[in-house]
Amino acid sequence: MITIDPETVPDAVEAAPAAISSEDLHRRLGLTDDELAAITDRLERAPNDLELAMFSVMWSEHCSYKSSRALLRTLPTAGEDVLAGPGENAGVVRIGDGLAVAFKLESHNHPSAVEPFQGAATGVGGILRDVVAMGARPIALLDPLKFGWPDDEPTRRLVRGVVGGIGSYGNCVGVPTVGGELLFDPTYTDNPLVNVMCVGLVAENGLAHAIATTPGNLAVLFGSPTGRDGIGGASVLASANFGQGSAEMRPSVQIGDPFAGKLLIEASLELVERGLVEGLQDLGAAGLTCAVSEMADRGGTGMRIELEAVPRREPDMAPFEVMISESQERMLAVVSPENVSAVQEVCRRWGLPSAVVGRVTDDTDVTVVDNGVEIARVPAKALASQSIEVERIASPPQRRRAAPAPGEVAMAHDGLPERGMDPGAVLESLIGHANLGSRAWVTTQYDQTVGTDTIEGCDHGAAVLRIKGTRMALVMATDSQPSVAMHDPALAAALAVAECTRNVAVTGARPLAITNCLNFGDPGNSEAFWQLSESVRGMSDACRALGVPITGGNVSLYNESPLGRIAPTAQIGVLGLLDDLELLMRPQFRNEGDLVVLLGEAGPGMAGSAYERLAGAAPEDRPPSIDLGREASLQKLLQRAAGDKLLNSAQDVSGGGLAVAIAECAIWGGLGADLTLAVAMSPAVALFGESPTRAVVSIAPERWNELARLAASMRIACRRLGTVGGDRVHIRLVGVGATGAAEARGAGVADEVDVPLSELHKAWTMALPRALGVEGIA
Amino acid sequence: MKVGVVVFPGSNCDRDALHGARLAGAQAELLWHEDTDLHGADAVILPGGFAYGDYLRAGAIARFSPIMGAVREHAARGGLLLGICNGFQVLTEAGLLPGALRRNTTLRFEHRWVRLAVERRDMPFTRGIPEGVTLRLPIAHGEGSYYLPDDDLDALEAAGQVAFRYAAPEGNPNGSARDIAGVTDATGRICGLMPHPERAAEAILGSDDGLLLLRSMVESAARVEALA
Amino acid sequence: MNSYRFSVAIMPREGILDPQGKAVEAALPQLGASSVHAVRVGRRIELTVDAGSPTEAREVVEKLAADFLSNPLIERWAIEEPEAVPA
Amino acid sequence: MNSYRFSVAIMPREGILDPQGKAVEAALPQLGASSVHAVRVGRRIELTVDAGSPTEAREVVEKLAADFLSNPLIERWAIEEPEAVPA
Ligand SMILES: Nc1ncnc2c1ncn2[C@@H]1O[C@H](COP(=O)(O)OP(=O)(O)O)[C@@H](O)[C@H]1O
Ligand SMILES: [Mg+2]
Repeated sequence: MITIDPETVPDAVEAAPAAISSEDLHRRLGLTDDELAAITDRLERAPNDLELAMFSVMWSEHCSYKSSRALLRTLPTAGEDVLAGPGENAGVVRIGDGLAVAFKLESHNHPSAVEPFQGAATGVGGILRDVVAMGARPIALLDPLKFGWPDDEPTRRLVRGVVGGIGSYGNCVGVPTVGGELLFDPTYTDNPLVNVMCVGLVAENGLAHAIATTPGNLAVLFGSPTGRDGIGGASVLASANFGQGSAEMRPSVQIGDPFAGKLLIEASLELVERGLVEGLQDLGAAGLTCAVSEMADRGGTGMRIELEAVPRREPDMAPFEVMISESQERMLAVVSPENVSAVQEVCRRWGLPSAVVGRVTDDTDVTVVDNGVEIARVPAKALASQSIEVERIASPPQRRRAAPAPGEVAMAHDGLPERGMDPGAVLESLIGHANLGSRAWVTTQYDQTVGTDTIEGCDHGAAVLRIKGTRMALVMATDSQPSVAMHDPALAAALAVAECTRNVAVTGARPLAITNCLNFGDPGNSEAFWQLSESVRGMSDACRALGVPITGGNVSLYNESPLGRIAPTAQIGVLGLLDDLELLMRPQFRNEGDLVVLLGEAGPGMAGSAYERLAGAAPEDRPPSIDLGREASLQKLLQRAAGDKLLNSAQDVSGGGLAVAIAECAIWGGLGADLTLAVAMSPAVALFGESPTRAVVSIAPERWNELARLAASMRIACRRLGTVGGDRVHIRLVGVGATGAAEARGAGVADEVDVPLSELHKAWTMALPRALGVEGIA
Repeated sequence: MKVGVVVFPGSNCDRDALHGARLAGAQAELLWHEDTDLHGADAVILPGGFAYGDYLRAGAIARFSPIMGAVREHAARGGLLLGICNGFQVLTEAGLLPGALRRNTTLRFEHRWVRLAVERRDMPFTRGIPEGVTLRLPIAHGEGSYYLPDDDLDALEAAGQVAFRYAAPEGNPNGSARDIAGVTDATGRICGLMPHPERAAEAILGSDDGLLLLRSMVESAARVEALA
Repeated sequence: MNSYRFSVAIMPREGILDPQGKAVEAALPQLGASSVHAVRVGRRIELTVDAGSPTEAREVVEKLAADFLSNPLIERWAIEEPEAVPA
Repeated sequence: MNSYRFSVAIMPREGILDPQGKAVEAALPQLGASSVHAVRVGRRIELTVDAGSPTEAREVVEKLAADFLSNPLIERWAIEEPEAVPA
């Protein structure tokens, strides 16, 4: 399929035959016959080539959300503190003291698959500009990344390239990268996921909007000159116009220019602060066409573009190239005539070219004029809010349960003692697993402290940034559950929302709002679309139950490679607020002799867990389920306990289960623990199960009654496990599932975990370097 | 006592340096790179960042910027001049400090917390740092590997111009010659270092060791002002 | 078996943005070198090949330049005369 | 007034450790190119000068190469024949 959606076929250039016949031009531009009909219908005439090009980019999945818009309408987006929700460049929530936070997740998956370094770098640039377009100063980046297993050179190349690209851009513009995710799973081979979340700070009354309301105002394009970047499949037009071979001259790989990006951020923020602009919009996908039509459409106005006024990087650019170019580091401002000189002076001071390229009109059309000749006229809404929608069919997969092989114990949610494993050895291999070990090899390549606000950066749970001049701190986290999604996308999306908000809650903070990035396969495939719609359902249910609105996000479809479709990936990003930084709760053990307490209780279901990946799946097993009501209570409990200064540390139970959570508290705190764990079902479930709604906290012994009472009042199980101290992690297993099973087995396998802290620390530190085949980063 | 923080278009630690200087008790103000005077600053900081993109060579372009004329005069008058990270790179490119900062031998951008041994405590920038105290500061750079030919290094050490060295436990993060993290000119009034004192000026940020250095600078400058 | 010294020039493709060249060019006026323009910044790699013959050696370098040293998506490469190596 | 195209080669000085060159060399065996050694990685800058004569133009480039494009402490530079520009 030829499409000019850069998210689907970034290098479709090669795929495009040179000569084309005009009657199927639309198909070569990725438009269906129905879509052409719909265009003709909206125009009340047939489009010309330029208009067709504009429609083809605006009606691409990436810009029009034609397959997902109906689903996105079902999201819970209301909230009293929400100042801007889906539909804006980024969501914005009020945090008090006259301040607000703009934040959003965006994907750059396919460009990164083609050119990892530049793809990731331009992805960072793009999401930064979305936040800047709201008038907010970017203060943090988080980068959830997914790759195939890193045991082959191509995948390692992708990892190095993507990480290098993200660092190169974020480090240069001076926005700290304080969190994210790094997950390896075979389904991402050749189709890595590069999602980036940006968080920005803005005065409540200083918000900017991407809107053109006043006819007669002027459109000022500023930033890098326009070249033939990212024109991709639309080059069929070029080859049509310029003949054979010229398509080869249209590179679709975009190069990031972080220095220009930094200048653009400063200039844009100065323009907004000084009240010099009526509207501000970044140029992303579909370039000028998208910016112009969206701003006009939002304002119920029109926009007349004088093409020859657009500053160019290259000679002989065709009109369509100028209109759809995705050259990076550009913004469009709508400015009243008397402010134009001031605006251009700001741009000059920041060393940025700027030009008046158009005017807001009182018709509602986007008009393109080239040297006095009108060469395109399209209703703005036809390109933007009233672009086409496609109804997709969703059908669940036929689950063919493999019958247990003769003689095989098909016992659900178990594995450990029966497989004769030493739980200590399992813990070591889990904590040393590429998906669970230290991320230092990656995160030391990111500037985490620029801005002098980073309280917690990467590596220790949620990211925490203080806000200068206030007592407040922002707490941010990202999460996803692709391996559970392989079994149940709706459950996985709900689990991801729960875990992500829990990561915020354990610090004592209150989740304010959620952003997300929906990474899925070809929506034309009914199973892929089912995965998407199920994920949206699960995500919405969880957000409603936890009372957290969704304020923005992004959808990335066609994430497939010759090896197949990626695991359904609903990437979640949460913004939380801690009213008083003094009350910040951290995960690591603090004092010898503190009590270690487990809040919540383990449930069955090992499917999708890290342990399953290690020990193999039990055929009949399912993923753990979640009780969202109880999750909400646990999170309240954690906030209350932190607020009452009951706790000395708090860590949520997630990947690798309880044992890994405890090991992390110990490794990060440099203190061991001596614990006893009552096993209800099986040691595997108790130690390594990833059922949600649990946290490990440590408290001063004399606070036990208080905590127990508080937990009881919120109906959350609260059990003493033992005490902090020593240089080993020692977990004795007692109860039916443990000793019972062991006796039945009669084997000498220890029913206890007993590992020196130093060994755990080594395994944790070396996990990534080992997996990537690079030297260790101490 | 006033500290001026130079803002090149690609500076990204300018506001951090301003914040740090104020925490150290100074008045502080930003100085735009197109300006040609220092607005009466008693001490000048060239902050971290990527002055003019620094794609060619860190600091290579900045040394030609308009403000650098005033910075040179300030230095020539014996005014205090501190280059942090990119600021250090600019000072070496401008010939105001000896040596060059090459790509980290790890070939990676390195963000880590390091420990600095303070080689001399009788200089304006280190005066207030107690004996036996090492500084815990973050680094964040891709080109911080200090280089100078061996003979020149001997001379530099003999002249006592090595101000800071990377020390245990973390050690040398970027392959710098003789673990050098920061140097001064012959007078000790111009200082450059790769680590970021302004990012370690408050306990809640993980360390306030950087404040010792910034305070030393502010107090030394104040002293000069008093004499004048 | 002889040793042959080559140098490989790797430059950004035409039409591909070259931020380095752009930044250098923007600085030139400050240096009073405004008569200079169209700046492109690339890499130069010098290497020595042990081979039986110049052609054999050149083949090794060509393969290396195409498959490893350059990124064909955004860069072009050319092998240069050993003479061009700076002292 | 004519335009003259030049290319400037900037290489790490001999005797100075070149980590990039080392990294390339380290990768060569896996690429089956172990006959390659003594790799040095530098920069190549192409630019156009408007000047009255070739010599005049060359002087501009020499000054630029010496004062700006290279750092004499760690790098050497050489001006190359325009012919050497890759297609
Ligand atoms: N999964 C999602 N959940 C909520 N909002 C979404 C989602 N995907 C896209 N949106 C919203 O749709 C709008 C258009 O998204 P996008 O095209 O990515 O904006 P931009 O072009 O500014 O990056 C944005 O307001 C975005 O927040
Ligand atoms: Mg946008």
